[in-house]
Amino acid sequence: MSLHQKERDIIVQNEYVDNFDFSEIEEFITNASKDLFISHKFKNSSTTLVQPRGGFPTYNKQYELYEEFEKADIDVMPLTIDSHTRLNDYGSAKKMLMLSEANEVDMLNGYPLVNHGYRNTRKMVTHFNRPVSLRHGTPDARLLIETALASGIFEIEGGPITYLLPYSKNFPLDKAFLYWKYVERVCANYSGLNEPINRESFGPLTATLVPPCITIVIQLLEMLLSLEEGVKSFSVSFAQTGSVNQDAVMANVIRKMADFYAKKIGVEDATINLVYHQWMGAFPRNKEFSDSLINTSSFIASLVRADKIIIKTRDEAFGIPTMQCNAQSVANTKYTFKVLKGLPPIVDEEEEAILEEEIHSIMEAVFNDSADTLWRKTFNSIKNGIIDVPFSPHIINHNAVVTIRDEHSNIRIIEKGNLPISEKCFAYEKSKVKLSEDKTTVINKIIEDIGVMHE
Amino acid sequence: MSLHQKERDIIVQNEYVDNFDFSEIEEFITNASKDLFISHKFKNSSTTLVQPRGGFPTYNKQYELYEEFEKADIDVMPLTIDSHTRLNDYGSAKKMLMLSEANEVDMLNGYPLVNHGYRNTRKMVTHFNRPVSLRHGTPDARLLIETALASGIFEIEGGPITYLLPYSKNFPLDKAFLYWKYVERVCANYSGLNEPINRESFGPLTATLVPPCITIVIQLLEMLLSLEEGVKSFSVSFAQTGSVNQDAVMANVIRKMADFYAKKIGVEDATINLVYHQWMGAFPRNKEFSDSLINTSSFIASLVRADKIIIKTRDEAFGIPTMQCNAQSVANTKYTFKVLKGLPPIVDEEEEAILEEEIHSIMEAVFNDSADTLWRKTFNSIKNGIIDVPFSPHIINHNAVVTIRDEHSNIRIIEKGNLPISEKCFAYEKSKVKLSEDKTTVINKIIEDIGVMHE
Amino acid sequence: MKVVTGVVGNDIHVVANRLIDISLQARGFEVFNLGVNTHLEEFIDAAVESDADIILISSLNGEAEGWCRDLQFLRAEYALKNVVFVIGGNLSVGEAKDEDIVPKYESYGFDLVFHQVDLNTGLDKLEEFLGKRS
Amino acid sequence: MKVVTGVVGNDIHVVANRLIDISLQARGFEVFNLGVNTHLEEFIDAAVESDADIILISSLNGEAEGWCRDLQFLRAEYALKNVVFVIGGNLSVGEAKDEDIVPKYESYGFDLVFHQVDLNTGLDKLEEFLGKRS
Ligand code: B12
Ligand code: B12
Repeated sequence: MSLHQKERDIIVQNEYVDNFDFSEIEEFITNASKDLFISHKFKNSSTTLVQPRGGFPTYNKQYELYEEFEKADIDVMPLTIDSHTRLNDYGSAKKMLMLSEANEVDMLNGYPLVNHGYRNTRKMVTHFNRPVSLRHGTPDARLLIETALASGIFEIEGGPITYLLPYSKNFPLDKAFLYWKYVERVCANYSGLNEPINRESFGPLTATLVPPCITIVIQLLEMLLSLEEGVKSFSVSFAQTGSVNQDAVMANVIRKMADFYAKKIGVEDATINLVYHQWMGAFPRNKEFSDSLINTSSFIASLVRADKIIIKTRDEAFGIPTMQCNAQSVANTKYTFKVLKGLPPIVDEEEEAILEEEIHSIMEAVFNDSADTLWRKTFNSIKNGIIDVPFSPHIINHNAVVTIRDEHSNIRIIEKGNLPISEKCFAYEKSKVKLSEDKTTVINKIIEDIGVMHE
Repeated sequence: MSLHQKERDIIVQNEYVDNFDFSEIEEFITNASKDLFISHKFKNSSTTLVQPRGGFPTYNKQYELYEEFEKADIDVMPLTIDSHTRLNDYGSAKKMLMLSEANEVDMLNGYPLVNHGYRNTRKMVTHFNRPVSLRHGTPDARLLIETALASGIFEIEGGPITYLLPYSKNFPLDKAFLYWKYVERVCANYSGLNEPINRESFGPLTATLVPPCITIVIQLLEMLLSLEEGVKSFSVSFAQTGSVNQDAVMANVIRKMADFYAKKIGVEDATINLVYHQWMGAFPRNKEFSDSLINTSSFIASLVRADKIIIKTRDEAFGIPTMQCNAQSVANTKYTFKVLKGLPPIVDEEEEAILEEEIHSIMEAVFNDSADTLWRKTFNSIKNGIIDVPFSPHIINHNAVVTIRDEHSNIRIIEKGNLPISEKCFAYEKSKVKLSEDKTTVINKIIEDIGVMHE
Repeated sequence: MKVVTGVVGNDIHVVANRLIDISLQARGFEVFNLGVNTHLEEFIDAAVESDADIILISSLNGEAEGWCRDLQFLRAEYALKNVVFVIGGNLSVGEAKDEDIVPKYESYGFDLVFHQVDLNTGLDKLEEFLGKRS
Repeated sequence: MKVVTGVVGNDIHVVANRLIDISLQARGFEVFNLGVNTHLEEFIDAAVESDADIILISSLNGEAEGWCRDLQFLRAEYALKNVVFVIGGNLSVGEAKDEDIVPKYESYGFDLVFHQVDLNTGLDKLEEFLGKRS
């Protein structure tokens, strides 16, 4: 038995899981409808696909949600997982699921997929026959992903960095790399059976003042780690920055860089897609304004010609949205895409050159780390602050990079910590903001910048 | 007594008008608060000013509307005039006003300013102390404008072409030119007393498939006719075309051309502002989608850096909006402007060059007309189809130009009628659309293009 | 069959009027299009002169109610018993409901009332109505 | 005064937590920030160990209700009579009203409950409460 098989046998056995029948699962995937594969949909569509977020504790409520989404002619169905499952706390998830079922009150902020199991979930997924995207935030997602793929969910979001640094405090980063290596391999293996499984990285990270170069470096590294294992369809992503121009710059640069680095490791046959997240930071508490903000994000997604957009709702500041509200958001976004025509290309050569140089510098530093594999190089780079994510709750994160917004709301680096960017680039970043020496002024500016979309 | 004074004496005397006290009016304007002048506000503000539409029959309801707008922190108050007054039918307006007052049902689609008189209206205008913009659509607006200026309304929309070709069937165009000449002169005269009175042209015209070159030529001609009479603050305008790129091209070109032609007639000391109209054509009947459409328009106004935007509401397809709905639209637009930062410049050199050439060709043909004055040259040019507005209801309009949308929703000329544009430009326009020889296909495409923003 | 059509009152919204002209012709009607800004008396005059079967009025800007109240008197005066009176478009100032609008205009003397009804749906119903009558 | 603060349960929303840390310090409190992903027992442990006056809990992701039901038992077990228990953030899954949320959490044993209340408003009320008590 291969090591992989051994690992698999351990993972799929615990008190919360039904028996896995792997030969039946292979057969299911081999014969599954092409419509379940987002990789297939990307290939055959020219507009930006629309995907909301959404996960309810009980099977029935999730089913109803999908019915609403279907009416709004959604492109990609979401399956958002609850935060207990995300931390592998299936016991708490089970308890809260039971409470939710008994009381008709939602006691979970997502769908506890492991507790529901793949046999049930697959019924729902195949019934609606649209691509489903798994959204979680789990460092050790091995069991979750086995369950998802067996259910007919053929897009898996996340990665060892993007689902760890924003989503966990203590979970060991090296373990996360290994657990995700497992996930990549499972996805790669199943990709040979039918259309490829699509992997997607989570570019928004903490959604709070993350500078473009860090976002893109992390996107590239997760892409490379995935391609290395044989994945053939991958989506890089980022979230609305707050500056239209910075969004356009990021989109242009991330496309170029993804291409460049995929080639660099010798992969030429993988499809790379671009996903744009509507504003992921703190929302206004006025629902009308939230609608405006959401529409503004959709406009930018069109401008940057994203392959997919992940949307928010007018309820964002308040709590998990109602189904109707969520479906309405889908319909509004689809309408905006329909009427938005004649989009001009946007190019800012100077900004793009600076950003590219920053990315190359950081990537070079990662590649130059003395460790033997890319994941170990990346691990070391995070540990010593070559990669540093503002507002990460994780203990390993360096927390030395400080960013604020310039007058056009571009996110700029004002303290570079251990980021290996050139003096020239750093000087450019700093030249854009009027720096104050006074620490409380800077803190107040940061607080203001966090609430930049508030009314 | 000057001819002008004689004309004035005749105008302000009819059975529906109170006595005008001109020396009191001069004194009022001389001492009026700067905050009433939009020309002053333009000078001192860097964002796009927000102005809705809005006119109710009764004084009280108009007052309440202003109260709502004030809460939404509006920049420019509208005063939209009813359609009877627009056609100088003060009798019908009076009858409907009385019915509206008696029954608390609105029997007019705007505020009958002449019937209310300047003494009353001034109380309201000065109470709110914000710039008011007069929106009407009246070919003979002499009495209306005298009343407006005396009321403290210091922005006057319209012009002999833009308020005639879309707004009237039979009204004689030559008379319209003369009546507007009067209006320009009154505005110019009062402009010396305090801040300048701002005149604004109505770029949307019929809001239905008007090609950019015709819109801009008409904007330029009305601007020139106004500057000739001594007006010092003028706004050119256009409405969302349906293609973002065409909007950007129009904005860039209209700015350059306004500058060029003002200089050409020797005026260098006038301020020219750019006004953008949110989508003016047929609206969707889904109010959520209307919100999205409106927000999309606001985004474009920011992109093209308009000095002012004139907004619509989610009720557009249904009828005159409620006050609350209208105020909400103001608040939403202001929110969008607030959060929309980092706007990239958009330049499309090829499209701009073609459009400029078309404009210069038409302007040249107008200037080359053998008549003695610019207004007579313009009159002749409209009469013989050198200027031709699609979907104008006016009998003088040539109705030979046919336009449809290309695949990016740019409006393109497919039949040029008597438009004096070069073969090269016309070939460019036609090259953008796959032309069908079949007439019913073209008609069906036009019907579809009219409903381009429908769900 | 002969139709007199136009947009009533001081209303100058011409786009629907152009489409109505095209659509009626496509359905085989003989059309006298008076265009926009047409007063009620002009419709009646044209119908009498051309011996029309149908008067099809559009109103978009909210004015119709003001004008069409006089229809009953005119109808009586000119004895236009066999002419079918149709009105459509946006038949009130501000947003209004069908339940309120349709009976009101029927009481003014219209045979068919289409408030915010799509053109083709309305013309289908008109042909149905004409079919039933003959 | 000593405050133990943190974000309860499996919740990792850290932004408010960072701001709370800064704001409490600015107001002169001695702060023990346990950060995100802190279980109820850890709050109690830290309060006992540091002899804290206040436990100030944040919850953003909707989990709080699940965890805080056990507070009464813990409070009884550890005899933390004089410790002020404060909770704030977004205290339900989905949208909820103050009238429903506040009494519920008070019944769990919280002295002050701030559902969707701005941080500074909440901290002002906390200081007011402390002032009245002493
Ligand atoms: C374009 C437009 C204009 C253009 C018109 C250019 C022109 N000459 O045609 C301009 C900018 C000049 C204009 C001016 C004004 N307008 Co205007 N305009 C519109 C707008 C945006 C689209 C109209 C349009 O062309 N639609 C496309 C055509 C194809 O559709 P349609 O007209 O709705 O017609 C369809 C149906 O109604 C139906 N139909 C029509 N007639 C009939 C008859 C029958 C028998 C049947 C079965 C069906 C039918 O068939 C058509 C196809 O489906 C509408 C709002 C909207 N609908 O989105 C406002 C609107 C009609 N305008 C309005 C108003 C009030 C005015 C003004 C008075 C200014 C003001 N106060 O805002 C002036 C009018 C001056 C005057 N004297 O009438 C109001 C009317 C309000 C009301 N009823 O309560 C509207 C609804 C906007 C609003 N919400 O305030 N307007
Ligand atoms: C940024 C964000 C994230 C980032 C967090 C990065 C990080 N590590 O911090 C990411 C993208 C990773 C994320 C993940 C998730 N999130 Co989140 N997230 C947000 C978002 C958009 C902004 C939060 C924020 O930073 N606000 C800025 C800070 C300054 O404001 P604040 O947190 O609201 O705190 C203020 C007040 O609440 C108050 N306050 C807070 N605590 C206390 C305590 C006291 C005593 C007082 C007086 C005041 C107070 O003070 C602060 C300043 O005014 C909110 C929605 C929103 N509010 O717009 C959702 C939101 C909080 N997230 C939510 C959810 C559900 C999740 C997920 C479970 C994923 C999912 N199912 O969608 C995961 C969580 C995983 C987990 N284990 O917890 C939900 C919670 C739903 C609910 N309560 O019903 C929200 C409301 C979004 C939504 N509508 O669905 N999220």
